[in-house]
Parts: sequence; C-alpha cells; structure tokens
Amino acid sequence: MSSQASALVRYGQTVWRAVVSCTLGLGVTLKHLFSRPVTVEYPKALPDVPEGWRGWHAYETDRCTMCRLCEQVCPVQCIRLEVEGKGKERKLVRYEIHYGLCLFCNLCAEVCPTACLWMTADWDLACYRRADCTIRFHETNPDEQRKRLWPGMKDLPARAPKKPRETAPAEKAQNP
Amino acid sequence: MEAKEIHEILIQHLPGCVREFRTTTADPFWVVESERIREVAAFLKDHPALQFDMLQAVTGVDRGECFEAVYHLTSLRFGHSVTLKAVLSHEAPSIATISDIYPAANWHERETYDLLGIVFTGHPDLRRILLPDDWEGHPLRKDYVAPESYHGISNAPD
Amino acid sequence: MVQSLKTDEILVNMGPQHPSTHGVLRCLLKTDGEWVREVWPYIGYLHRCKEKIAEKVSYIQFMPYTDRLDYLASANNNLGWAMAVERLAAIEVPERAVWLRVLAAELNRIASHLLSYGTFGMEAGAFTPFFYGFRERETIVSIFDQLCGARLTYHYARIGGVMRDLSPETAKAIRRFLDEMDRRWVEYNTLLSDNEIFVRRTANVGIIPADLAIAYGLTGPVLRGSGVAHDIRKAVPYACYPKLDFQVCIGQGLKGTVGDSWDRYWVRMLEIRESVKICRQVLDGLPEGPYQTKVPRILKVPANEAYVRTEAPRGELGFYVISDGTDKPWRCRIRAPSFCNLSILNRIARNCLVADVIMILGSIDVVMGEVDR
Amino acid sequence: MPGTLTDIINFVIQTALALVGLDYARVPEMLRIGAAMLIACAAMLGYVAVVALFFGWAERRVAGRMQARQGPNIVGPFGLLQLIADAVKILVKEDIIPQTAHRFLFRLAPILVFMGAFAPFVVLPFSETLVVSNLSLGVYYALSFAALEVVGVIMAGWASNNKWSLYGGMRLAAQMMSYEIPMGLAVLTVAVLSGHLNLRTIVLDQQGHWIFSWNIFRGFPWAFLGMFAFYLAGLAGSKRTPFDLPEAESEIVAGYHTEYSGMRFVIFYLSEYATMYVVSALTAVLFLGGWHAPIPRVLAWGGEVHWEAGPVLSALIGMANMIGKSFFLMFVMLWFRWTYPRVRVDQIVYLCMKVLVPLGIICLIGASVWALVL
Amino acid sequence: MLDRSGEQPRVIRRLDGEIARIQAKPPAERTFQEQRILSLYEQLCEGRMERNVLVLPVDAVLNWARAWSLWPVTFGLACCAIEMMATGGPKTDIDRFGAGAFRPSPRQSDLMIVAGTLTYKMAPRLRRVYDQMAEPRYVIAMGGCAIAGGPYARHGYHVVKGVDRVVPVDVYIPGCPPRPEALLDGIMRLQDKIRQDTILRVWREGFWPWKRKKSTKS
Repeated sequence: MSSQASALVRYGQTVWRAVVSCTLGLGVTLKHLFSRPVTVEYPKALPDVPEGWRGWHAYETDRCTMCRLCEQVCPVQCIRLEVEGKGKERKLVRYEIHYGLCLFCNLCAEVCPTACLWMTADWDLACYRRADCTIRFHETNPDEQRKRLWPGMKDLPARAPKKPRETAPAEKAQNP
Repeated sequence: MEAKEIHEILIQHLPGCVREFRTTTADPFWVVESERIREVAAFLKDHPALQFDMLQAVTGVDRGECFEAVYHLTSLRFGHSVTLKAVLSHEAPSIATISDIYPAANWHERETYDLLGIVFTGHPDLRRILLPDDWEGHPLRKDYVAPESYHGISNAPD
Repeated sequence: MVQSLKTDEILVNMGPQHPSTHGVLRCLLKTDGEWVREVWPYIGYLHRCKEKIAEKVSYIQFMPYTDRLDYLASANNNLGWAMAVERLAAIEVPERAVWLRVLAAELNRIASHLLSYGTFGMEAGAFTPFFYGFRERETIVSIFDQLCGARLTYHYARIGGVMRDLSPETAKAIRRFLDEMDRRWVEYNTLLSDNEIFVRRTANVGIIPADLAIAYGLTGPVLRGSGVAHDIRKAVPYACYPKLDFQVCIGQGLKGTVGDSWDRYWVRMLEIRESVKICRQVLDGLPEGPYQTKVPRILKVPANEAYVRTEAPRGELGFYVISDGTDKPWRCRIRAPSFCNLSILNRIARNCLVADVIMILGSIDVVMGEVDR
Repeated sequence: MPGTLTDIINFVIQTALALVGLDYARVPEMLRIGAAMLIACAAMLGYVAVVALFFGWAERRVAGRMQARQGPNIVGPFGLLQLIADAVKILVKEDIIPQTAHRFLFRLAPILVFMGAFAPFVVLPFSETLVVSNLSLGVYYALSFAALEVVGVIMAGWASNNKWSLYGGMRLAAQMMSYEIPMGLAVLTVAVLSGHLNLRTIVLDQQGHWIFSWNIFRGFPWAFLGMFAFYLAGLAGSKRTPFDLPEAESEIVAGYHTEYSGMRFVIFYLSEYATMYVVSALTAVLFLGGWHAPIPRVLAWGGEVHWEAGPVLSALIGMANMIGKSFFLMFVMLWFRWTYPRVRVDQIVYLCMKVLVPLGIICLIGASVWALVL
Repeated sequence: MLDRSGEQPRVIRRLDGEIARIQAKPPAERTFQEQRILSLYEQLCEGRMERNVLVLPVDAVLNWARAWSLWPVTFGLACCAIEMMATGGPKTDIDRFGAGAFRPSPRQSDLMIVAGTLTYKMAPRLRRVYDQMAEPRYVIAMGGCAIAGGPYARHGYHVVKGVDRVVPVDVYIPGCPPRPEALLDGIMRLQDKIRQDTILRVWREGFWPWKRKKSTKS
C-alpha cells in the first residue's frame, strides 16, 4: 500500500512542479513583452562599429613603396601588386585585393612599413557579379581613401615600422 | 610520475618492445616496435602504477622515407602522459588496431587511414570518415596532388 | 514494445541539411516506427583541409586559420596555437599578454556556452532562449569588436603576445557585461532549466557512465557531466590559471541520474558563472607591461615536436606540432574535442525516440568546423 | 435561424431579386434558405481569412516583443501589410507535386484539413441572434470535425511519400487518440451544468448575477478545472506548442507539410489558425459566458440603470465580447508557443491519459453531484 | 551600401533612388562608392525585359510581395551560419524585413542563403536542396568561402572554389564572416534585383508547362 501512496505523492509533486515552473516561465516572457527591444533598426540607424573594426581596406597609392611585404605575408595571397619599370622610376600599375579570398586577418596592415594600407570599419560590399568582389585600389583617388581613416587612428599599426627607404616620401601623412 | 620512471617500468616489464627513448624534444617519446603496439597499449592501460586510461589522439606522420603512427595517452588519475611512436614502411604502411582496448581510437584510426593511407588491421569498419568514399589518394601525403575536378565541379582556382 | 507486433525497420537520413544538426552532420537512423534502434553519424561535409594548409603556410599565417576551427571559440583556439608555437620556439611571452589571452578565452567560453544554451533550447522546441542567449552574445561580440576588431574570427593572440592592448573603455564595458550576466543567469534558469517539460525531455536521456566517457576520450562539459572532475586548467595548469581560483563544475544528477543530458547542460550553465568569476579576477589582477615581444617576421622554428593541451569550451583542444627548422610546420595534428565527443553518439543513442536523439546530439554540442577540420 | 441574421439575409435576397425583377414570394423555399446559407458561409469564410491574417501578423509581432526584438515593422504602418505580402507572394509561387507522391490524395489532404477546421464556425454563436445555424447538438458537431482534420493530416503525411511527413502524420494520430477523451469529458461537465448541448442556450444559462453566473464560477471548482482540461486538450487538437509534434521543426523537418508548397501550404497554415480560433471560441462559449460582458450591467454607480439596447446594438456588443474573449485566449496560445519547449510523443499521451482524464472524470462527477444537489 | 559623400555615412535602401542624384554629378567628381552604385544599377538594367503599361502595375504588386516576404531555408554550413543566426537574433532583427520565418523545408522557402564553406562532399546536397525549392527562388552567397573558396581556395583540395559552380547565385556578400548588417545590405540589394523582375520573363520562358525546361524536381 505504501508504494502506491508514495507513487501518488510523487505524481502529485510532478504535476504541481510542472504547474509552478510553467507559470514562472510565462512570467519571464511576459516581462520581456513589455520591456524595450534591443533591436538597432539597421536601415534607419547605423550600428556603432568601433573604429578598430577590421572591415575592407583603404590604400594610398602615393605612399606605397611597392615593397611587396603585404603580398608575401597574406596567408591566401589575395593581394595582387603589379609594377612597371625598374629602380627609381618604378610605377604602380595594379593593386587589387580579392575579397572573395581575403581573411580580414590584418597581417598585411601590420607589416606595411609606410602604413599606406590599413583596414577601415566599413563592411558594405554586396554585389551581383563575382568580379565586383575584387576592389581595384589603384583606381581610387588617395584623398578619398584618407577620409576613411579611423577617427582615432593615432598610433601606427602594432609593429613599429622599420626606417622607411629613401624612395618613400619624406613626411608621413599620418593624420591629415 | 616522470618520464624516466615510466621508462624503467616499460623496460622492466616489456623487454623487447621499446626501441628508443628520446628526451631531446619538448615532449619525450618512445619508439615502439610496430608489431607489439597492442601489447604495449594493453600494458599501459592496465598497470596499476600507470593507468593510462584516456587515449588523446592517434596521428599519422609522413616522414618522407617512412610513415609514423603516433599515440598520445594520458592518465586522468595521475596526470602524467606518454607519447608512443611506431615506424612503418612507406610502401604498405599498416599496424594493428587498438580500437578494442581504447574505443576512442576507432574514429582516429579511420581518419588517419582516410588522410594518410595507414591501414589498421583488425579495425571494425575501416572506411573513409572525412572524405567522400570515391575520393582517390590520401591528401596528407607529401607527394599528393589535388584532383583536377570532382563530379564535374572543376577545382581550378578562381 | 509489443513484441508480437511485427514492424520492419526503415533507414531515415537525418541529412546534412537538417534544422537541428549543428551545421552539416548527417545521421543515418535505423528506426522502428518512432523508436531509433541505432544511429550512424556521417561527418566530413565540412572537411576544409586544415592540416594540409598547416603544412603550406607559415606559423604566423596559420593563426587566422585556427580561428575557424571551433568558430564559436576562436580565442581559445588562438591561445592553443600560440602556446604550441611558443613552446616549440621557446619564445618568452610578457605577463600582460598571457593575462589578456586568458581574458579573451574566458569571454569566448561564455559566448560559446550561451549559444549552446540557445540552440539546445531550440532543439527542445523553445525558441525564446535562443534569442535571450543571442542578446548577451551580442554584448560580448561588441566587446570583442573593440578589443580585436572582429565579431567571430578574432585572431587576437599572436605568436609572442596579443594584437592590441585592452583600452579602459573596453574594460569598463566588460565589467558592465559581467554584472548584467549574473542577473540574466537567474532568468535563463527560470525559463528553461527548471521548466518541467524541459526537464522531462532531458533528464535520464542519453546517460553516459564515467568509465565509458573516459574510454571514448570524451573531454570538457560532456565528461564533467558524467561526474569526472577533469579540467585541464586544473589538471595541467597553463597560462595564468594557477593564479586564479575557480571550481571545476561536475554533474551531480540533480534532476535525473548522473551523466544524462540535463547534467551536461547544467555543467555548461555552471561554467558560465565560473567564467564570469574568472573574468573579474583577470580584470582586477591585470599586470602592467608590454603586450607583445619582438618576433622576427620570418619565424624559423628549430626541429622539435610538442603536444600542447588547452581547455576549449567543448573539451581538450590539443595541437601536436612537428617542426623541421623552416618557417612552415612539418606536420600539425589538431586534436578536436568535438571529434572525440561525437564518436560516442552511436554507443548511447540506442533504443530511444527520434526526439531523444536530437536532445542527445544537442547535449553533446558539437561544432562541425572542429569535427571535420 | 433566430432574429437579426435572418432579417438581414432576407433583406439582402429581396434587394437582389428586386434588381433582377423577380418577386420574392414566388421564389421557392429551398432556394431562399440555400441562398441565405451560402451568404452566411461566405461571410464566415471572410471572417476566418481576416482572423488568420491578423493572427499571423500578431504571432510574429508578439514573438518579436517577447524575444526582445522588433518583429515585422517595415512593410506596413506596424508591419500590418506583412501578411498580405506573404499571401500575395505565395499565391504566385510555383506549386510542386512530387513525382513519387500519390497525386489525388496529395491534393485532397489540404481540402479535408481546411474542411475540418472551418466547419465548426457554422455553429459558433457570436451573439444572441448572430449564429449561422442554431444546432441543438452544436457541441458534438464542433468536436466531431476535429477528427476529420486528423484524417486530412494523416493523408497528407502518407501521400507526400516523405519519411518525415509520415512521422508527422503518425504522431498526430497518436496525439488525436489522447486529446479527444479529456476534451469530451470537459464538455460533458458543461453539459451536466447547463443541461443541454445547444451552444446558444448554454450561453443563455450563464447570465444572471454578473460573472458569477459564468460556468467557471457556477459550482466553483469543477468547471474551473474542466476549463484547463479542455484548453490543454484544445491546444493539442490545434497542434500548438507545447504539443506541436506533427510539424516539430527541429525534429522531423517540417512534419506533415514538408512536401507542400505554394497555395496548399497556405491552406494548412490557414486551417491551423482556424482550429486555434475554434478552440478559443468554444472555451469562451462553454466556460467564460460567451457574449456576456465581464463588466457588470450596472453602468452607473448608483442604482440599477435600465436601458435595453436595440437588437442590432446588443448583437454588436455581444459580438465584441465574444471576439474579445476568443482573441485573448488565442493570445495565451501565442504566449505558450514562445515560452515552452515541446513534449515528446509518449509524454503527450501520458499527460492526456494520466493527468487530464482523471481531472476530467473528477470534474464530471463533481459537477453532476453539484447539479443533483442544487 | 553606405553613401559616404555626406558628412555622416547613410544607408542606401534602394539603388534606383540614388541614380538621378549621381548621374547629375560630372563623372570625374563621383566618389568610389557612387561609381559602384552606378555599375550595380547598370548590371540590373541590362538583364531587364522592356515592360509596357499593362504589365507595370502587375509587376509592381508581385515584386513588392516577393521582395518583402523572402522566406530563407536554413542552410548554414560553417562560421557564416553563426552570423546568419546573429542576423536572425534580437540586435539586427531580420524579421523586420519579413525574412524571419526560417523555413525548415526547401519547398516552402524562396531564398537560400549559402552561409559557409561548400565542400565537394556537400555539393550534390546543395544542388538537390536548390532543385527542391519552388520557383521564383533566389540564392545569396554569403562569405568569402561561398564566393570563391575564401581562405581555403589556394590549398583546400576538398573545397569548392565558389558556390556559383553548383547553383546560380544572385547576390554575393564578401566578408569572413560578413557582419549581420552586411547580410541585411545583401538582402536589400536582392530586393532591388527582385524589383527588376517581370512576369513577361515568366510568360516567355516558364509560364507554359510544355515550354518550361525539364526541371530536375524529384
């Protein structure tokens, strides 16, 4: 007899525990029904992207010394750099980054001695053709790129740059 | 328990098994006869003073002229761990399975067979685990060349 | 089951594209009506050739690839790879960098457990915990935005230090988050953990005895759920963990037997609270000093080999690296915790309902990026 | 058909025939009744569509706010046009019938399911006079159609030749067996309390002194517990969480409507909301005093204010009360959906058989003793 | 797509809203971003059929409905799937765009967001799910792995170098993984593409069953 009694008590306990825990759960969702949602409505309000965020690059053609360090350090070789001529009058022909391969790992920005390549906080690259995923930076004009500097970009990338070679422009346009 | 003491116990109980005991590298390891790997594994698991009850990983290494099967064992009770290596021939690398002693080895051995082609004799179902079944070649070998295309999808870079 | 009733068994493909297989895992179920007789997991649908790439790129260049191993805990993977290479090349890491790496790893553990809380609730059928878990995760992710500039693949630890120092505003944001996490933790439990329907769905389901867990090489919350107090941060202390005090949470079978799905879930919830405590201690005891040492751009590592173990949110993450003097590793074997944890699915998901298979899979909490490497 | 509704319909028929030039009297009896019925059912179909569209929008908005997010708010003023966009899109979507599916049953299943969901609307009273057909066995008529819907779902599960939908269909078969019994017992409790099965007269018995005359308070504990049994069984009947096993998204892909796309899928979607409304309306009618207002008839604070609303005004007030109660009960269903996890198949049978059936029996015995004694 | 010509960058909801303003500027003065907007709009217009006054209102309604009720099928493969879940999460709520109903079965969905690395073992599955989807269906390739193999393009022997070798892709969203806002941006660009659609295309190619190409719907 006692086993039926204890079974009945256990049955009653589970039913009671079910009712109590379910009503407490309802309370949680009701509390959220009347509290403010945390949504940032993207088309109307821009998200607060911190300036150190690793988005797609900005590149200044005139400060680049074509040392190809960024091309070598990139794990996926998504940077293509083509140069014309030799010695003094070397001229940059093509500087492309293929964002279908890029890893956004910031190794290229850290290794660049003259800090002419850095990652901005922009993310908007949606396009309809695969060819548009490659940004041809040699066609973009430098002062527009300089406008995409981080507002707070005071110090250079983490690694202190080596002594820039004499071919690099004398002063470094750090903070226009 | 330090690597030295483990070495003494091994030498004392299993005379012919340990071929070499290297301590120059960061982790000391024992080179073991590949035919007697099951014996060593069973001993390391059951010996009261050692009790290596967890197998962490079975790894295949392509050394160019030979293959190596590396076993990492550790004991949760005493906290010490051991690395066993078995040297295998380059043409037909094969070694006995220890998946009945350590069930964890089942999937590790299938993966090593899949990526390196080391055959584990006596394994319950030695099939490819990561790559599709009709994939040719074992990718982690040094002389491996990626296929041109697979089922009509070309592999040429963009 | 009424034995007299002759029913034939059918093979059902819980295929790679299924709402609740975490990513691309295919389970072949041999079912007899609603009863599942046996489960064969098929993996490899996300095999991204990590170990072959490790042999083709240098030590420094492989770090961003470790982000994508267990993409829910990339700070832990970075910590593991950095320690492996530093042990091989005998590089001395400044104290502040070690503490910052541990801070990033513990914050990432909270984010990973929050996501497993959300997806586990969704597999049981409750959609709301997923959104509460993601609300807290978004706060952590915005903290990592400021700390290292990425939301998911941080690439924060570098060989010889960390990428960027901790700014005071980020430290304040972390403290604010930790206080709010404690408040939300209680709310999560009232919504899901104590809910009787959830308890009946998970208690006594997929029980893993302790010796079977050790035999199958399980680690992390899955092993601790079965009552084995094995945590690598305590067993083989590394980085600055000896200086921090925290408990190892194990499953005690509060709602069912020890080692059932509810226990594994409860160990993860307890670990969230432990990680919050750890983060507070790290923030308080953060030493001053440089955050990076001088490492040559082409890092040549002498011929050596080492197996380095760290405690990732899903278990013991091991890097067995063999170097041969050049700047590229000769062989790099990644011991992924989810790979070993998943191998037990066939052994325990037998003679249970289809809904139980989903719950067992959810309680083991695998990440396919790590299983298939 | 009582009072107002017949007057309205006859007036409409008269004007239509007058336009055509026929004389109303010479039209045969059958044609007139048939036309009246047709118009009433068309109105009810429109009402079901409105309820489904409104609650499709309400579900996503309430889900959003309960999950600390917004929910659709860009498409219309408050996202109101969202469901219209969904409906128009799905109307022009390609309609796939898998080659290996059983073509005839595949097409028939959604029709059966919608019939099972839509038929009880005929018997639900909106106010004293506004009821399509005043059946004397209204309650059993409504309950029996739930079984027709189950036939449709099992047919959909089997016909689409997909293992997952077969699971969905079989799960609903198990679920149906278990929720029909407690639902019947709870309805019996009300039948014992009010003495007959006509829905309209059940509601008429529930007036008198304010809400204490509602069934849940008459003979206090019995009908009150009966309401919970009925509501939970109704939840299982309309396949809502925590009993949404037939289309359990995380377990069996999309349950019985895995293979359905386009308009056929919308019919399933529509009938789900229709059954939700039927269950809520039945609970309101049986237990919560249908069209009687929860606020006391004494409007002014002083003595009794005697004003009698005209037939049209009282019909509208009754309708507002009835719809208000049904919508609140449907909101509770949404509330359950975004809070609870899903039960397992054997647990739902356990719950219905071992918890709701004893509860129903106790309520039935209690109510009959109370009815006998008082 | 952010328009940075002003002081504070502003989000571009619709491409066709910006075209008049940009074409008014002389080509030399146009910023990099404005040239991108122009090229994207030209790509949309070159594929468009000419539309007469009878078809325009019908197109407007159908395209509005299709644009604002994209039901995605859950097809998360790897890390980008976590960002896709985050987009469905509370902070950047995809349900505001009507795309929050993640349908489990491909039959009822019309948008497939391929989020993650497609491997050779998974490619036939992707193709089958795409075939099972009902017509007007759209594909978004989210993340570098889906566009061109991403980090695994050079040495990944088991990775498909881009999803468009298996299924036709409508919108590419670079990033590794792209932010949730980038996915919303991609959905807005997909809505621009849907607005160019016309029933004439369906009339000509697919409306009459016997003219329709034998689709492999199993």
